[in-house]
Amino acid sequence: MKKLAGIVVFTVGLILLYGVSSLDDFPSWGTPDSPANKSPLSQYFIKNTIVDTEVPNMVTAVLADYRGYDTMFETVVIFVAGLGIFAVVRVFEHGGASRVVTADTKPDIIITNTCRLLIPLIQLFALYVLAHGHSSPGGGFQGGVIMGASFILVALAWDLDIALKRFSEKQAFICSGIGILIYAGFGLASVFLGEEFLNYGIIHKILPGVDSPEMARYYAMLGVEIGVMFTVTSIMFLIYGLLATRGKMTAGL
Amino acid sequence: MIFAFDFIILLFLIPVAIVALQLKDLLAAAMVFGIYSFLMCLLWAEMGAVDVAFTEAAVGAGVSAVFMIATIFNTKRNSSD
Amino acid sequence: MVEHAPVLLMVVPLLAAVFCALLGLRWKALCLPLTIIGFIAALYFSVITFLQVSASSDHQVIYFLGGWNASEFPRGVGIEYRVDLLNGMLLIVIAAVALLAAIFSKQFVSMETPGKEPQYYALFLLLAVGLMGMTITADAFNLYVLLEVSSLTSYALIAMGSRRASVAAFQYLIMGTIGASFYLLGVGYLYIKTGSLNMQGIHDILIGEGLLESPAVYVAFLLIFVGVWIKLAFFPLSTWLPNAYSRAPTATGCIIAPLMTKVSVYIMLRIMLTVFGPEYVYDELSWSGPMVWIAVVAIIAGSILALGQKDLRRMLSYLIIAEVGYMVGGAWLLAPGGMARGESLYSTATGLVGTGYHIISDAAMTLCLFLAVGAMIVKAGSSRIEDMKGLFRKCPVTMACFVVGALAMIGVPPTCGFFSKWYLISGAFEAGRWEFAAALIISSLVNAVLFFRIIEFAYFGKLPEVDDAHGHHQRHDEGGMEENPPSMLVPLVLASVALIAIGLFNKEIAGYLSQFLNTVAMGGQG
Amino acid sequence: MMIGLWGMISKNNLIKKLIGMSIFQTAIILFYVSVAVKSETANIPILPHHGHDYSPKIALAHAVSDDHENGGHDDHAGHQAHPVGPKIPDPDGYANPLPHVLMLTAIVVGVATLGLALAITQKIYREYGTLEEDQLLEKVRADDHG
Repeated sequence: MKKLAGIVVFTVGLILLYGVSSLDDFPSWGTPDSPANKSPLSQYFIKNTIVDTEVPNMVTAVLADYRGYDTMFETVVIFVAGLGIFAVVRVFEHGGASRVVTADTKPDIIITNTCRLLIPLIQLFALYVLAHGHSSPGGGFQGGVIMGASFILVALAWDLDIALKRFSEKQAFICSGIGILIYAGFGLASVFLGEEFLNYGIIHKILPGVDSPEMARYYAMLGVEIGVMFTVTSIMFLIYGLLATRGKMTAGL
Repeated sequence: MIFAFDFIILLFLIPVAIVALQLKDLLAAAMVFGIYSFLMCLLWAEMGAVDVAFTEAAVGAGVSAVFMIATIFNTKRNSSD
Repeated sequence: MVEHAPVLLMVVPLLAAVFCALLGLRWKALCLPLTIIGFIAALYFSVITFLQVSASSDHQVIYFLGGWNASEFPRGVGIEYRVDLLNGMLLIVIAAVALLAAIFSKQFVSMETPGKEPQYYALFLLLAVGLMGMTITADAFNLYVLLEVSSLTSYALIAMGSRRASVAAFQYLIMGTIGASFYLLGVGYLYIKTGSLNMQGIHDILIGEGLLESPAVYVAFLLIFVGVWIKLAFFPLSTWLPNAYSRAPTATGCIIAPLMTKVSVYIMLRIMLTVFGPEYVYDELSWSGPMVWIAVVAIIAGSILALGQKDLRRMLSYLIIAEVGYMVGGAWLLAPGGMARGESLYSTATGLVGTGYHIISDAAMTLCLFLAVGAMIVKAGSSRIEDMKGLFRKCPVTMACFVVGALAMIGVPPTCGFFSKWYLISGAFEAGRWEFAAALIISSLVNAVLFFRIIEFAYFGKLPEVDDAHGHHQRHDEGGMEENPPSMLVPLVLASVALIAIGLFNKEIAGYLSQFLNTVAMGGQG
Repeated sequence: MMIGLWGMISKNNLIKKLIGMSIFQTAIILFYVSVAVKSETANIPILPHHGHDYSPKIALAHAVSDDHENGGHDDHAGHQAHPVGPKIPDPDGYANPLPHVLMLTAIVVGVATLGLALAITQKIYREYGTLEEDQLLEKVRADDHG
C-alpha cells in the first residue's frame, strides 16, 4: 500500500511538474503579464469595482457581488457541515454506557478573568471586521469565525454548559438558518423587483435613503455579509460543541 | 511580493508539513499543523492576499486546530505512524 | 417570473431545506411535506425551463446571476447559468427522482435515523440542490462549490447509517476530497492559461489563442478528468462506491445511487464538449482508443464482481460501476480525426446520443431498482439474495416493479434500457469498436443471469417457515399478501411507469439529444 | 502538495489522513494565490481610502475611455501604484483579486470538510474503538462475516 501510494504521488508530482516545466508555455512567477492577470476579467475587476459598487476592497466586492452566488453556496456548505455533523454525531440518550469525558478541574480564576476581559473585545473586533470588510481585509466569514471563536473561548475557559446557556443549540440552528434566509432574501428581493437573482442594484428602489444602484450594492453587500456572519458564527460554535462532547452537548472539554 | 522572502517561508513550510505528518503524538501533530497553517498565512499575506491570509489565520490556525484537538481529546492521542 | 425559472428551481428547494431545518426543530411532521413541496416546485420550474429551452431558437437558455450579463460586461464577470436540451432534461430527471425518493423515504427515515428527521430532510434537499446546480452552472469554479455541497451532504447522509456506514463514508470522503482537489487544481491550471472561469469563455480562449498544444492545458485536462473519474467511480478508481452505496441508509441509497454518478457523467460530458470542445477532446488527444478499452474493462469487471455478490444492494452497486463504463465508453467512442475531416458531430456521434440517453434511462432504472430493493428488504428482513424467497406471493406489486426494472437493466425492448443500449451499440459499430459492442452484450447477458436468479428465488422459492429477525412481525399463511404501504408503492410504480415511458418516447429524446449535439457542433454561441 | 497527498493515501491513522488532506488543500490554495501575484508592481487588492472628492461619475467616463486602450499600461507600470482621487486603478498596480475570492471559498469548503470528517472519525471511534485503518478494516471484515 505504501509503495503504491509512493508511486501514485510520484506520478502526480511528475505530471504537475510537466505542466509547469516549459518556460515559454507557463508564465513565470509573479509576472503581471500572465494570461490570468492580463485577462479582461481581472482587469475589469480591478478597474471597475469602485465604479460599480463603491467598495474599495476588491476582494469583498467580487466575493459578495460579482460572484455572490458562489458565496451563497459557500454559506450553504457551512450550513451543510453543521447539519451533517449534527446528524452524524449527535446522540440523544442521557448517561448511557459510554464513558463521559469531563474536564474535572474547576475553571481557573486567572483564565476566567482574562477571558472576561478579552471576550467583549474579541466580539467587538469581530463586528468591526464585519463592518469594515468593505475597505479593509475582512468580511462576514472572517467576522463570523472570530465571533464563533469567542463563544468557543467561553466554553474552553468555563464549561460548555455555561456557553450553551448563553447561546443554546436551538438558537444556533435558528441563527444559521436565518443567515441563509437573509442571503437568499436579498437575492429573491431583486427577483421580485424584476431583475436577476442577486442583482442587488435594483434594491435601491426599496431601501430608504439610498438613491443609486451603486450604493444599493454597497449596502446589500453589507446585508449579505451579516447573513454570512450569522451562519458562520452559530455553525462554528455548534461544530465545536458537538465535536468536544461526542455529540452529547453537555459537559465535555 | 519579494521572492526571496517567499522562498524562505516556503523552505520552512516543507519540513513543518513533513513533521506534522510524521509525529506519533496526534496532539503534537495538530499543534504543528497549526504552525503550518500560520506559516502559510504569513506566506499569503506576504504575497498580497490579505483577505485569504486573514481567513486562514482565523480558520486554519484557530478554529480547525481547535476542532482537531477536540476530536483527539475524545478519541485516542497516539498513532501508530 | 417565468424567465427566472432556472434560478428558482435551485432556490426554492434551498429555502425549503432551511425552513425544514428551522421548523423541524419544533414540528417534526412538517419536514416531509416541506420536502415534497420543494421538489414539486423544483420539478415545475425545471419543466418550465425545459420548455423555454426547446422553444428558443438556439436551444439554450442563459441566465446571468446578479445581472452581470455578457453583453455589457466581459464574459465571466458574474456567474452564468446555461441550460441546453441535455441538461434541461437532466434537471427534470433529477427533480423527479428526488421527489420519488423523498416520498419513498417516509417509512425509513424515522426507522433508521430516529430523532434526526429535520436534518435528514434538509440534507436531502440540499443534496438535490447541489446536483441540480452542478448540472445547470456554466462556471468552472461554481461547479466546484456545488460539487462540494452535494458531496458533503452525501457524506453526511451516508454516515448517518449503521456502524459500517461510517467507515464507508470516511473512505468516500477521502476519495471524494482527492477528486475535488484534483478538479480544483485542474481548473487552476486552466485559469492560469486562459484567465477565465466561464466554461464557454475558457473554450473561446483555448480555441482563439491556439492553446490546444500547451502542456499546461494538457495537465489541466488530465487533472480535471482524474478528479471527475474519482467522483463518477470509473473503474480503477471505483473502490469506494460499493461500500458507500450498499451501507448507506435505504432512503439515502435511493437518491445517491441514481443521481450522483449520472450527474458526474454529465459533468464529464460538459467538460468534454463545452470547456475543451470536441476539437480538443477527440482530435488533439488520441485517447479514444485506450479510453474505450478501459471502459470495456470497467464493464466486464463490474459485471463479474456483481456476479459474485450475495447482497442485493451490493450487487446493484457493482452494476452501477458497469453502467458508468457504458456511459464513459459511449462518450469516447468518436474516432480521432473526425473533426479534422470535416464530419460534423451531429452525424457521427450516435455513441454520444447513447450516452446522453443512458444517463437519463440509467437514473430511472437505478431509482426503480433501488426503490424496489428497499421495499423488498423491508419485507424479507435482510438484503441477502437467499432471503428473497417467496416475495412474489407476499408483495406482487413490488416484485412486478422490480421485474420491470430488471428488464430495463437487461435491455428488453419496450423499456428504456433497450433503446439506450441500442444507441450505444450502434455508435460502437459506427466507430468500428467491436470490443465495446461485445462488452455491452456480455454485460447484458450477465445482467440477465443475475436478475433471473433473483426472480427465480423470489418466485419459486418457498417462504421460510420461521420468521427471522422480526419476531414481532405477524406471520400470515403461505399465500397471504402483505403489500407495502402506499408511500412506498406509489413512487415505485411511478418509477417503473417512467421506465417504460422513457422507452416509448425514445424518438423524441434521441431527437432532442442530436439537436443538442448539433448546437455543440455549431460552437454553442451565446 | 505532494506531501499532503502522500499523507492522505499512505497514512494509517485517520486523523493523520485528515491532516494530509488539509495540507493538500492549502497547497492548492497556495498555487492559486501565487497565480495572482504580480511581483514587481502590485499592491494588495484594496483601493486606498478616498475622501468626498471622489465621484463615481467621473470614474465611469474614464472607464469607458480606458476600455478601448487595453494593454497600454505596460510602459509605465508601477508608477500608478497609489492612485489618488478620481483615477481609474491601474490593473498592474494591484494583485489579481479573482483567485483570492476563489480561495476564500475554498478555505471555507476545506474547513467544512474537515469538520465533517472529524465528526465521522468520532463516530468510527465510538463504534469500533480504533482509528488505525488496518485494525479498522479487520474489524469491518469481521463484521461482514459474522
